[in-house]
Amino acid sequence: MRRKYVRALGGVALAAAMVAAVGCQDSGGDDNASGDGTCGGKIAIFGAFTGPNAGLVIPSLNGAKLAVKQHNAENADCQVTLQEFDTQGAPEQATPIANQVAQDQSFTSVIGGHFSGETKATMPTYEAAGLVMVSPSATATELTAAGNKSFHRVVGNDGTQGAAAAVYFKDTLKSQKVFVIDDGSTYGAGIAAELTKGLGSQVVASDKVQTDQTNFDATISKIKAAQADAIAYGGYTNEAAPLLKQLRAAGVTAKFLGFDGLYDPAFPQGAGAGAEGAIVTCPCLPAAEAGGTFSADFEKEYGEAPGSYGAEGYDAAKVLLDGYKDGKSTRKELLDWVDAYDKEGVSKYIKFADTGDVDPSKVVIWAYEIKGGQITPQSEIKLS
Amino acid sequence: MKGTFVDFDALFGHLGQHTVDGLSKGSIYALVALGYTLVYGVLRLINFAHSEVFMIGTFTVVGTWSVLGATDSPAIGTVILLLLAGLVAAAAASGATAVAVERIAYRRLRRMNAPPLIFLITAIGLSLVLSEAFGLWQGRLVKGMPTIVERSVLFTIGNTEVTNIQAITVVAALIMMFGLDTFINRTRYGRGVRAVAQNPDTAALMGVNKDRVIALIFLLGGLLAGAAALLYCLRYGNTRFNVGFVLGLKAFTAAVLGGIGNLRGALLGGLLLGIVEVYAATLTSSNWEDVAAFVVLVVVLLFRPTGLLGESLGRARA
Amino acid sequence: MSDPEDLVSLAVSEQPRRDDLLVVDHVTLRFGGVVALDDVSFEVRRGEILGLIGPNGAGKTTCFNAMTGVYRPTSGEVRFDGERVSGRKPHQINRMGIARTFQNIRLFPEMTALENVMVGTDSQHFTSVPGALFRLYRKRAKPEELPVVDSDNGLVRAWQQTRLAFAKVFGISRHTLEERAGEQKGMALLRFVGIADRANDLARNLPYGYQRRLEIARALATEPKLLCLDEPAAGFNPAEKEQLLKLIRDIRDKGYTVLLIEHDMRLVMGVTDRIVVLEFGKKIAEGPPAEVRENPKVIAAYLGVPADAS
Amino acid sequence: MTETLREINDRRQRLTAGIGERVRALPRWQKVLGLLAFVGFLYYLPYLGIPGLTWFRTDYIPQGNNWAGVLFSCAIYVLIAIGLNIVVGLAGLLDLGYVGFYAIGAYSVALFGSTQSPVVEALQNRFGLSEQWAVSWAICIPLAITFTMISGVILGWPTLRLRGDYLAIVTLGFGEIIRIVARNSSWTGGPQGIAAIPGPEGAPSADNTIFGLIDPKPWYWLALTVVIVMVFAVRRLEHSRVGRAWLAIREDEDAAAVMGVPGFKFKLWAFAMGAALGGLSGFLFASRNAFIEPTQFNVYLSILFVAAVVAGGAGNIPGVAIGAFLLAYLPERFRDFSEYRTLAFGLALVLVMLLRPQGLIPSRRRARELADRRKEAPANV
Repeated sequence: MRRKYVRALGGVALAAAMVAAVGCQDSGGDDNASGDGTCGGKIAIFGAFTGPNAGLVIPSLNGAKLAVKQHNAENADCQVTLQEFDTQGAPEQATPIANQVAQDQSFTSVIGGHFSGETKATMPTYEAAGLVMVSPSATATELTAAGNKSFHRVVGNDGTQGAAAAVYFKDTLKSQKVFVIDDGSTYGAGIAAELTKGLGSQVVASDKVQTDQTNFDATISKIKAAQADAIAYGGYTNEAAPLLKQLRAAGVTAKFLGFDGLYDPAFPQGAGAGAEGAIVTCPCLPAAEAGGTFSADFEKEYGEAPGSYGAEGYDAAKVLLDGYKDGKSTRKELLDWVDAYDKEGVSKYIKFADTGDVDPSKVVIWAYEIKGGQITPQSEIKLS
Repeated sequence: MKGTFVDFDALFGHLGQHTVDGLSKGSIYALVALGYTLVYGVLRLINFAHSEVFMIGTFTVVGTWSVLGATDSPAIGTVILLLLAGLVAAAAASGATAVAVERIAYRRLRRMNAPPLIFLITAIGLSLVLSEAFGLWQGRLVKGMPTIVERSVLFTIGNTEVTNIQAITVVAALIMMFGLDTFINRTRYGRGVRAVAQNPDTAALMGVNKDRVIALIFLLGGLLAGAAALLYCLRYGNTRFNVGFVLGLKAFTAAVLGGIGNLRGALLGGLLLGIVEVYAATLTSSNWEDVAAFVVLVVVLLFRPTGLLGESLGRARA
Repeated sequence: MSDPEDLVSLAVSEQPRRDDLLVVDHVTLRFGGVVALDDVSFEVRRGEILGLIGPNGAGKTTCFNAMTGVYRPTSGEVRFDGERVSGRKPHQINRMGIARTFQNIRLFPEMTALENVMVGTDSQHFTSVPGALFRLYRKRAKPEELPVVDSDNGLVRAWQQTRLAFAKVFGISRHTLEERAGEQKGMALLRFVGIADRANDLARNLPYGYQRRLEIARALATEPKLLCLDEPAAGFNPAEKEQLLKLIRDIRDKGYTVLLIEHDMRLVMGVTDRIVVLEFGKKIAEGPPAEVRENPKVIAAYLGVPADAS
Repeated sequence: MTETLREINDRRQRLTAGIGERVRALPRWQKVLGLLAFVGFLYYLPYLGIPGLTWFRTDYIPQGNNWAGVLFSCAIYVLIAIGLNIVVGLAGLLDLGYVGFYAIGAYSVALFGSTQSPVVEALQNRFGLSEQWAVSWAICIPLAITFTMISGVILGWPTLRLRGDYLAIVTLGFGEIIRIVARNSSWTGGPQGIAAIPGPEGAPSADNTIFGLIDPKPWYWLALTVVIVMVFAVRRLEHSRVGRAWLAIREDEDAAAVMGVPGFKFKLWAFAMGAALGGLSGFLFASRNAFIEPTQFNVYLSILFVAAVVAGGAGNIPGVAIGAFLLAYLPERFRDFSEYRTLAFGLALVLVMLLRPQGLIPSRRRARELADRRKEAPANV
């Protein structure tokens, strides 16, 4: 009886050792698509496709999917696969995904990250793997300040948007006393800081709210006490909508301006009548201005307007797809291709500066106004 | 921008206003806290799923109003109808959820005589299930709703404005609180509750149906959570699938602050917590209010280890 | 009693026998308006078995709690070996040398009988977290403490020899010595109270009589100068009571002083050297059993006849 | 339906109990050998290529995550669970703010080890050090452990006098406070977090040969090694005076005190040891990811940790390890159901608690306790 156990144990150990020796296979082993003349390849796209912030990211994913679908329909001999990797927006989930993509040589380019945190966490990995990243929506200023070679974004950064908002406050709204609020998130705090820098002494006071906060009495008293004539909010819909609703209910009539985090149909819906007249800035073109048939195609495909970063997602994919179409099929070739890219996109004219930002002169920031519960384009904010 | 971290002028310049704001914020905490305290007082367990009972109440209000076709600031008759319908629906939904939670999970565990930790984890699981189910069903973004009662200033004392909604919230919370207190202390059912709270086994020997009493406790907690949900909707006009988590946490903190298991403690704790949070948010910025709330909790517990008014539902008569 | 193999006996100190170990000095205890103890004075002498008796509600348990530091007297004081008892934490009182059992058994139900006793022996030990983790505090090993080399299997034998060599060079950690000592003493105590056959059973699975004995063993493991037994015979049948009497006497013979709180007069009369009788928080009698038995006040108290009737 | 489930469950339980008994009956050296084989298998796991078992790899599905990367997360969670088990399972203290220690460990290495951290920059300016200077990784280990132990004592000192449920809410508050402070203060990098956190080979860079940016396998092996060392350490504690004191406190604190167990001291030790393990796991987590931000340490995570520990089988190292492993592993393996992950987790938690309240792999003590309790409970409760 005992002997049997011994033998069984020994057998298991031996089997394990053999499998370890022989079966040393890693899933990333197949390196077929490396410059052997075939056209096409695999693109990885990562971001928060599920979880509480998915609403901001899904349009971008859909935009990219649309671009790939169109590409594959037009180029039967140059098929490109888009592989989604959901990170829920969490850096610790994005890191192993970056490992996975980096190790799997069949992936030759990356779209993402969608949030700044996950991007910051994975940039070094993608750079080490020589993979080009094209981000549709990671806007934190410092992402392009660290000298990373692989990171590019087809979206204006928080610095540009903050500066544009400052210009808007000065020139269009002619505000003297701006009250700046942020939600303490990477994005919200970052963009509020950029705005504060741009506005200087016009900022009369500020407050920081927190995620999932519902009661804004203290913030409202502060706004009243400061007698602000305009309010800027850096953050997302979940806090901005109740905040704005309570502000208006409390009789505060100061102009409300939010950033692209509020470029989201749920914002006017959540804030109700209070949202009327609120301004949302976004480094994204209005659907009507977007080049070609993009917004029509998008609506046909998904039954809704492109929403936040839909056009950027499309553009990010398009930059890469053009490369595949041109016969680029290795990571190196694609990185060089993106570095040299110079072409009109649907959201803006795309040409990357050395840092990976869109050439500042090509960035467009638009102000949108909430009218009748809809986000409607108001005017482009000219930076100079 | 002010250079200083702490802004005393902002607090003491409008102290009365902040107190009123805090009281109205705290009354919703207090109503939810009562649910925690009732269950804790009788069963000695933290009903973590109570926060979702509240969440379901808010969604019921939204649903009821949208079915009834509510719009912004309707006529006074419609307002009353909408409020009543919202209250009845939310209380029914919350109460039913609470009782269902008890029947599905807790009763079985009680039969097994499981230790408290098992109850807690089960409750956490239930809470996840309920809030995720709503997140999947209703989406994860804020859901707005029509403003039924337009805010207006009721009266002004000095520079303190008291609005109609604040008054409704506080008064409604006080009425319900004292109604519950009377129910527990003066009625036959209440006696049963107190008996079970003091000694379940003896109460069972004396012919009190323990299961009935416990179901009643959950029902009461659920009804109050439903009422709190209506007040919440009136005041904030928004809800979300995870609205219960933060509020539940605060309400539980309030219950502990006042002395968990003690009804009056829940009221006191809720109001105090609301005031502390508003003061702290005014003094610094809103993102420090949770820190202030928990620091106050720790300090109170250090000096009064069972909360401000002490625990035990059985001895709530004081 | 100087037998080195005897792990149960209390190491007898040089102090003279028959002196006062614990002194209850004019202790009064009030709860609100209720006087639970009224100017009670008596003493427990080293090496005796003192019985504390009285009818229900006489203040036995209150007195017991005042003596073991649970309550702080309103006035007067309790001294143990010349030091004040009240105001100390329970584990410090245990360190002073007072151990007790509970009227309603309070074992550690999910630990084995041996582990229960070892919690008691641990009170004499010093290993804490760093000691248990790193085992740096080492002592030169005595020959009998060294690891044994007894295996026939070559591999195992080599391992045992390595350990032996290691122990010879670096000594043995205090943790190991204490564990070993605790286990030996624990087993000795379990044998002494007669439940060694169930040493590895969970306490909750032991029969009632065993649980009572285990509580006594656990208390003895802390090497108390004074062992307080709170109604140890509750729920016992006459045969079991007889065994318990023998055990209590044995305990005394091993050098411990015993304070016995008991309801059952016969048990108390049979085993104690002296008896203190309480009624309504007052001491009404004190003396050897034979004397107390004849005391009219005691008879009255137990028979319910007013004492002042004479 | 639950009755049928319970029946199936009972049958399976009898079956597995039989296996358990047989394994326990094996001679010691065979058990040691089996254990060694198991440990070897754990080290081999990242290469898992045994036909049939490849199904378990998380990259078995196309959108799957890196297998070794997921294994690393699992190892970190297991380490957390082992630490939390000291506090919850052994000493019986309900700690809902454990993530606070995890965060402190992570921030220790981030604030002192990263050249981008405000603390390091302040030190550079203060002492005129070069821009490349930062505290080395190896020194950050004792730093992280010291900081977390100190914070455990600071939290425990005032609060451990409180009873169970009060302790739960106070610790929960502590976890929140740590996160809020990390987010709102400028010296912690604020909401932007801190990048360039070093690993054993220094700051993250493409030149690192072993603990590189691309291959997470060495990181998994490192974490696994730490886990194994810590399992041995905790077992040493468990089978010593300390472990007995913890159990005694869990069982009956007053009786333990009367038997000479200094309850407060040992509870504080439990907190400190638990905190140190939490800190160590936070430390590994931060080094591996090279980037942390405050949102990663929300209080929700601590509640999940406690749930994993209890559902796995509080008080028993294999139990809590399997609980933590599943907590990290299942959502990654079943990414297809990504939207339903949390819902499924909640359901699983409820089912485990209703059908198997002693946990997946209970400590033998606890299993018996619950079986007895069920017998004791009168039918009409």
